[in-house]
Amino acid sequence: MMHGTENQDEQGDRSLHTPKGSASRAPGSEADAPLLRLVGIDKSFPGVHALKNVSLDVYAGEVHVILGQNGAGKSTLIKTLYGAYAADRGYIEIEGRRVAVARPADASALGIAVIFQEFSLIPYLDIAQNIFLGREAAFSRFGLVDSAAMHAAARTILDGLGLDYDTHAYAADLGVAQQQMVEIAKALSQNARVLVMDEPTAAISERESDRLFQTIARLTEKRVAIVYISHRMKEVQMLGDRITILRDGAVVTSVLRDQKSQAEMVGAMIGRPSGSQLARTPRSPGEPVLLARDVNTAKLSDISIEILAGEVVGLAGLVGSGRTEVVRALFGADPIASGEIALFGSRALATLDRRVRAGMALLPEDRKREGLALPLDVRDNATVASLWRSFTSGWFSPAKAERDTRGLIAQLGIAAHGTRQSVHTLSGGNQQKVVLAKWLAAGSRLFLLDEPTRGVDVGAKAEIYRLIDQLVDGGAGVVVISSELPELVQLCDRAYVMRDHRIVGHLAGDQLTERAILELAVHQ
Amino acid sequence: MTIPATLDIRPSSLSPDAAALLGRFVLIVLIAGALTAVDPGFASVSNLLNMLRQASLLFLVASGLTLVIIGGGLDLSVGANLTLSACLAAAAIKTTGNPWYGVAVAIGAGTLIGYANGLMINRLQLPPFLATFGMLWVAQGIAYWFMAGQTIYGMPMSFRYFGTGFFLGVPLPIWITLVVCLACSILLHRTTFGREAYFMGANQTAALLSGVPVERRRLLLYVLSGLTAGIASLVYLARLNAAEPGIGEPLLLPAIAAVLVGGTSLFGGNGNIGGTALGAILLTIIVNGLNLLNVAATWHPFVNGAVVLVAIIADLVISRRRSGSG
Amino acid sequence: MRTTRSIRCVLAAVICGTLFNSAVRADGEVIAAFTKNQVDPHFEGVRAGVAQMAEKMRATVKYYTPTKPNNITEGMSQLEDVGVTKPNLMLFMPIDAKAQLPTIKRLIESGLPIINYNDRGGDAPYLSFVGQDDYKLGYDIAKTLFDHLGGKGNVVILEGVKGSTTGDERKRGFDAAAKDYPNIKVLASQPANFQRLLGMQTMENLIQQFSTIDGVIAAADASALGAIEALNAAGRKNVAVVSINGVPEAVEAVKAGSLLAIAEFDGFKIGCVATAVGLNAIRGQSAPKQITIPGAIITKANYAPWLVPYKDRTCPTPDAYIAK
Amino acid sequence: MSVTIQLQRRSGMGQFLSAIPGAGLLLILMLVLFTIVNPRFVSQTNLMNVGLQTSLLLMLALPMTLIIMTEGLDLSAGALLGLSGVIVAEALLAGWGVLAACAATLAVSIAFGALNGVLIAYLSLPAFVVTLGTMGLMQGIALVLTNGDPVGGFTPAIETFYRSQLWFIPTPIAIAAALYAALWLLLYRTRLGNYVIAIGGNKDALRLAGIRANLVHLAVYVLGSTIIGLSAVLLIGRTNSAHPTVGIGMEFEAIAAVVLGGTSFEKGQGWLFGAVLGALAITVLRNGLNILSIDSSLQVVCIGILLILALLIDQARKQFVRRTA
Repeated sequence: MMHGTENQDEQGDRSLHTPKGSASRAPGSEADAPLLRLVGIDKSFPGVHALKNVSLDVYAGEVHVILGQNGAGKSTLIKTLYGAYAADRGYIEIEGRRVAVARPADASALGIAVIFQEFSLIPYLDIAQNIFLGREAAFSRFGLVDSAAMHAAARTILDGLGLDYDTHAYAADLGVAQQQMVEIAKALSQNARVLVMDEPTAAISERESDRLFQTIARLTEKRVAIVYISHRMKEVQMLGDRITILRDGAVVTSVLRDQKSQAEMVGAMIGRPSGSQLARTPRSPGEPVLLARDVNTAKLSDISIEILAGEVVGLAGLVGSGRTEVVRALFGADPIASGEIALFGSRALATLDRRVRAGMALLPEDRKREGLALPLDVRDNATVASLWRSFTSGWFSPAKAERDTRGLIAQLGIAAHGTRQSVHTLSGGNQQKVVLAKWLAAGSRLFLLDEPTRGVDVGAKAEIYRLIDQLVDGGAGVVVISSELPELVQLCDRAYVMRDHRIVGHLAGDQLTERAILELAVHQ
Repeated sequence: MTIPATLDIRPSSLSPDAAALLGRFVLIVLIAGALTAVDPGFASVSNLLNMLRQASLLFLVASGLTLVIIGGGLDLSVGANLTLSACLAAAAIKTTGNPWYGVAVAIGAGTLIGYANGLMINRLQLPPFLATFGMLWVAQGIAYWFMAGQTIYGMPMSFRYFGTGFFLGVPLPIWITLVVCLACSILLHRTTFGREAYFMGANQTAALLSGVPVERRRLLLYVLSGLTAGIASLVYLARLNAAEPGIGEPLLLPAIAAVLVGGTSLFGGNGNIGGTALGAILLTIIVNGLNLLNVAATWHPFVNGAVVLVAIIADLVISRRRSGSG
Repeated sequence: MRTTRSIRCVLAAVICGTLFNSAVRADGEVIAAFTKNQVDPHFEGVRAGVAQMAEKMRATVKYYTPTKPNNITEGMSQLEDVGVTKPNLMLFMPIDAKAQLPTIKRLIESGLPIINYNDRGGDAPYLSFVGQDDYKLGYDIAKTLFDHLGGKGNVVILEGVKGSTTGDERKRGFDAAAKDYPNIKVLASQPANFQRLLGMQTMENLIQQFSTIDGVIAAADASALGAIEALNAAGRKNVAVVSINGVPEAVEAVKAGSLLAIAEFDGFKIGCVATAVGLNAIRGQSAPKQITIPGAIITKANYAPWLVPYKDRTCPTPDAYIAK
Repeated sequence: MSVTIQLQRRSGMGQFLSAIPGAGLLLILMLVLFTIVNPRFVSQTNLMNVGLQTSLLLMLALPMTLIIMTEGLDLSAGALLGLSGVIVAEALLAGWGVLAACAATLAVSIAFGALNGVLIAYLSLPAFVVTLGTMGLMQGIALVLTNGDPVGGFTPAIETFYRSQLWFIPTPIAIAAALYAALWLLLYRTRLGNYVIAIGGNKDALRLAGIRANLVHLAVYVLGSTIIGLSAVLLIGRTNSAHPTVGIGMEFEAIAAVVLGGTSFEKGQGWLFGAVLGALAITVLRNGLNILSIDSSLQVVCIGILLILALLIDQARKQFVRRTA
């Protein structure tokens, strides 16, 4: 380690307590022209109106926080800004000049750098090479890259972030947090005028976060504009000079810091006064269908959960808090280091396929990668989990599969023109219904639904809610993971809240409110 | 309710699989027609049967390979497997005089090699390409060692019937091909195992998370590939009347070519056994045609390579157009 | 890491075991005998002859064969590698004379006595060449066939490996004989590389191409046997097939009548004589520059001696052929 | 969780040892064993033999490493080697100068490399299938040009070149070493090298960085073909003749060498020096077994076992690293 621990803590504390710099950072003095303007950006995908007439002004030297729930349109906005998506309407201005950003290269040329949530590091290039990927020319002499100079430059950038990583280490050998920091270093190295950070602290530790905040402070002093996306209210309060809240693809409000309280902002994100509740009919659950006690895995600590038949249990928490890992562990997809899982009153069977046959079902977060075989048709996808059940002899009858699939299509209202349509041509909502159909056919009694309505349009959403109700009425146990708090609150009878890979709270009945979840889930 | 992203405006049109099969069939008929025009002798029953018999040997090696490739794997050891199985079977027949021992040995050895492949891939998590590549060397080496430079020849007539005999006027290898083709087809389309194999090939993670016991299914796929290599070794042995340690190796790449020309993608999850049969026939008929046109044998590799390239590019163009329109 | 360690232990055990098994037994001179592949039984005959004579003369033999049949680069590597072990005598047959000649010359210069056998190995100071007259074998067997056909008819030729002396010389013999018979028409001459499968496939193709074939000349037994399978399968029973070599399987075919005749190219005899000449030479006797073993025509009338398994045959001595 | 994690260093002795692939360990083991059993194994002549034999395999294995690092494969390498040799030989026989003959080969190699590259990089067709097809094309052309016969009798300059020495180093070894050095520089000291690694690792990220990833991908195949085409000169120097089928199967040997060396088919994980280790391991195995007069059939089995063992060792090593990280 290069720095004394005490010293670092001190610096960290200072940055927390005095996050603001001098008066030179007084942002957005309305006399200045904005450095970057997004004007009337509109973007639709099949079935989803992702951005609705979004306008945004970003001033040099300010931190502009964009707040919004998952699915509010933040990521689409960034991708449009970076030229990864083309906007249907609207345009981008830099220093008052209208610019065309058709490709990521254009954005780079204009001084816009983005730190994406999905990492774009090359596994077997080292840190320095990753930082300067595509910009090696600066270190080239006679066609050869001056490795020493490049590593020295990388060293400088890392030192600026207070990171003592070896610049020769491969990206593949880095942990998630380290990769995130390298992504940040990579963006910083571009000397960008506008730096977009998409939840940069989601995966990194507090100390690294503090370093990042110091860096942000230094950058803003140099008149760099930061567009900062985060869920963490504390960061928002501490960093944000201007805060724009997005909801359902539209700008709800854009305010200066201190103009709104935390409660007001949460309210604006949710879309109605915090604390309001939709009517929830109380259910009367039955026997436990799943009981997990002190489950530990490589990524989880001491998970204890109980799910009863006939109830919907939410699993809340920020992205990266370990929600998905919990359902994967329960499902048998990830190995368990210690702890016990009981399924339908007996010890859980060892392998995933046996758990499926016992009646467990998983609707994965990434349905395209983990839930569906995209090139195959609706019938293949809808029947795959129930083959063992519908065709106990092992003989497959296309006619019966056809009948079953037609039944499922009708039952779920899947908009496909036939059972043989390949699923990659279906819309997101219909794809999701196909995954559900797969488990309905399998006669599952315990459903683990990971973000069941992500990327799904409003109509399909309602149908999925209705279906969950039906399942529960039929005596199934349902676990729902969702980043959309209203959804959780509306759907669930009770909820476990996660933070840092462990369960930090359990809310039931009247306690189960969006505010209560947020308070437990965010870093305090 | 949302409208699906694509609306196929030809609800009665052929499924892509059927269209691909039909396309290849039409191509074969066209080539056959052209060859008959050049030389009427081509269309004679004896020549057609002879050609089908040649194709049947290629098909048998390629059939199990097709299953493995559909399931998202690859088996480079089929040729070496065939060699070793044939050598062991020949030895068994020579020492016992009973062809059925040979059948048992060939099928046993073939299956065992397939099983070993499956185990290596499942348990040791070696990539299929490398595991079966290693197995290729091992099986080939054992065959050399076992044969020690000799040839085992002179199979009893009762056994040779598998390779040279006729049943209802049709050579037995063609019957065996029909049986294997039918069996594979039933396996793929009429058993749950087959449906799971397609699903595994298309998306292994999704298969696993849908409760498909992927490792067991994969093991079975490699065992089946070994089994068909064993069956093919019997037909080869009966046809050639002798076992040499060099018979299988030259078959590997043509077998893979037959699978690919048949429209099965190396990425897994699509294709079918009928395509492989047509692929084998297509490759054979082209060689046959070249001979008929008096084209020197030195051109054969060139033409085979060109056929493979044309086939994959044609499939690409067709699938792009399909998804482009949708 | 335990897995790794156990793997290493197993590997060490395997390699040690193999080495121990084959550790050099210093017993008389060491002969390095080369053959071209492990597939063709002709070379098994060669190795059997070498083995028998070496045992009789109390020498030890090491055999070298490329792992891939007739692979020239592997053959060259083996030649280089064996040079290092300094055997007392090398019996060498080229896979490709032109390619291997420079290496052979260097080995001879380094003082290694080399006997060239089976195929001619080009112009190098070998102790001796022991082989047969491939041209004459080709000419004789073609003549046998043409006489059988009454001097007229359509024949096809299945050549050997192009570029090999045996293959090219035999082909020259076939062509010379064909020239002597004006009414014999050579329909086609295609390579079958001394192989069975290629012989069968080439024949199948030729059958489709030509409606009447009266005779087939194969440069080796294996190709002929493959061709016979193809002819039988096509129902062409009345085609006379001849070949060169005389491996037991082919002799049985002569006995059964499916093969008309074979020109004897006797690996066993070549192996015996080459070994004897070589050992005699390094033990101080002078070696004749060349020993050509005459090849008989094996027919239904005289096949019996060639049906005896190699291990039961008796090695001829070089004297039997030097006297000529 | 600790904030600073001891990162793996790419330099340093400890890292070097843990980075030795299975092939390296097996190589050391073989060297020791063979030397104990037959000391002639380490004689100068034999080491020279090993060097010469390895150098030819390396001419294929080194470019193959780059191709495999892009998650590709080149089954046509052996066929191209044969074809290039034939073209050089035929051109020389037709009275062309050595340089003109090389230029002809170069043109053909580049054309085929570009064909492979376009189909693989731009059309995203699987490399295995594409190169299987072009392999047929190349083999066919070589056979048609020569009618299947070996071509010999061209200028002895080629053989003299192969047998010549630079100082005390045989020219082929020097050339292989130079090629290694050049590719090492390319891969580890130039921009292009980073992009090659990036194609296998994350082609989309490379595109996002504003690089024409497809062009780089294409360049890898063209470069590989060029090297293979030119190395045919060494091969026909060695055999003093050009055999149209000489290279058949050599692509698999080269792939085996690369994989033995610890280059993986995934994510651009590769190591150029690994190809040297892998090629050495294969050559030493064959050479050692020859010197110990082990039966050829067992040699074949040994190569298979060596391959699987090396993969297993690498797997175990990776798991070990992951556990300690």
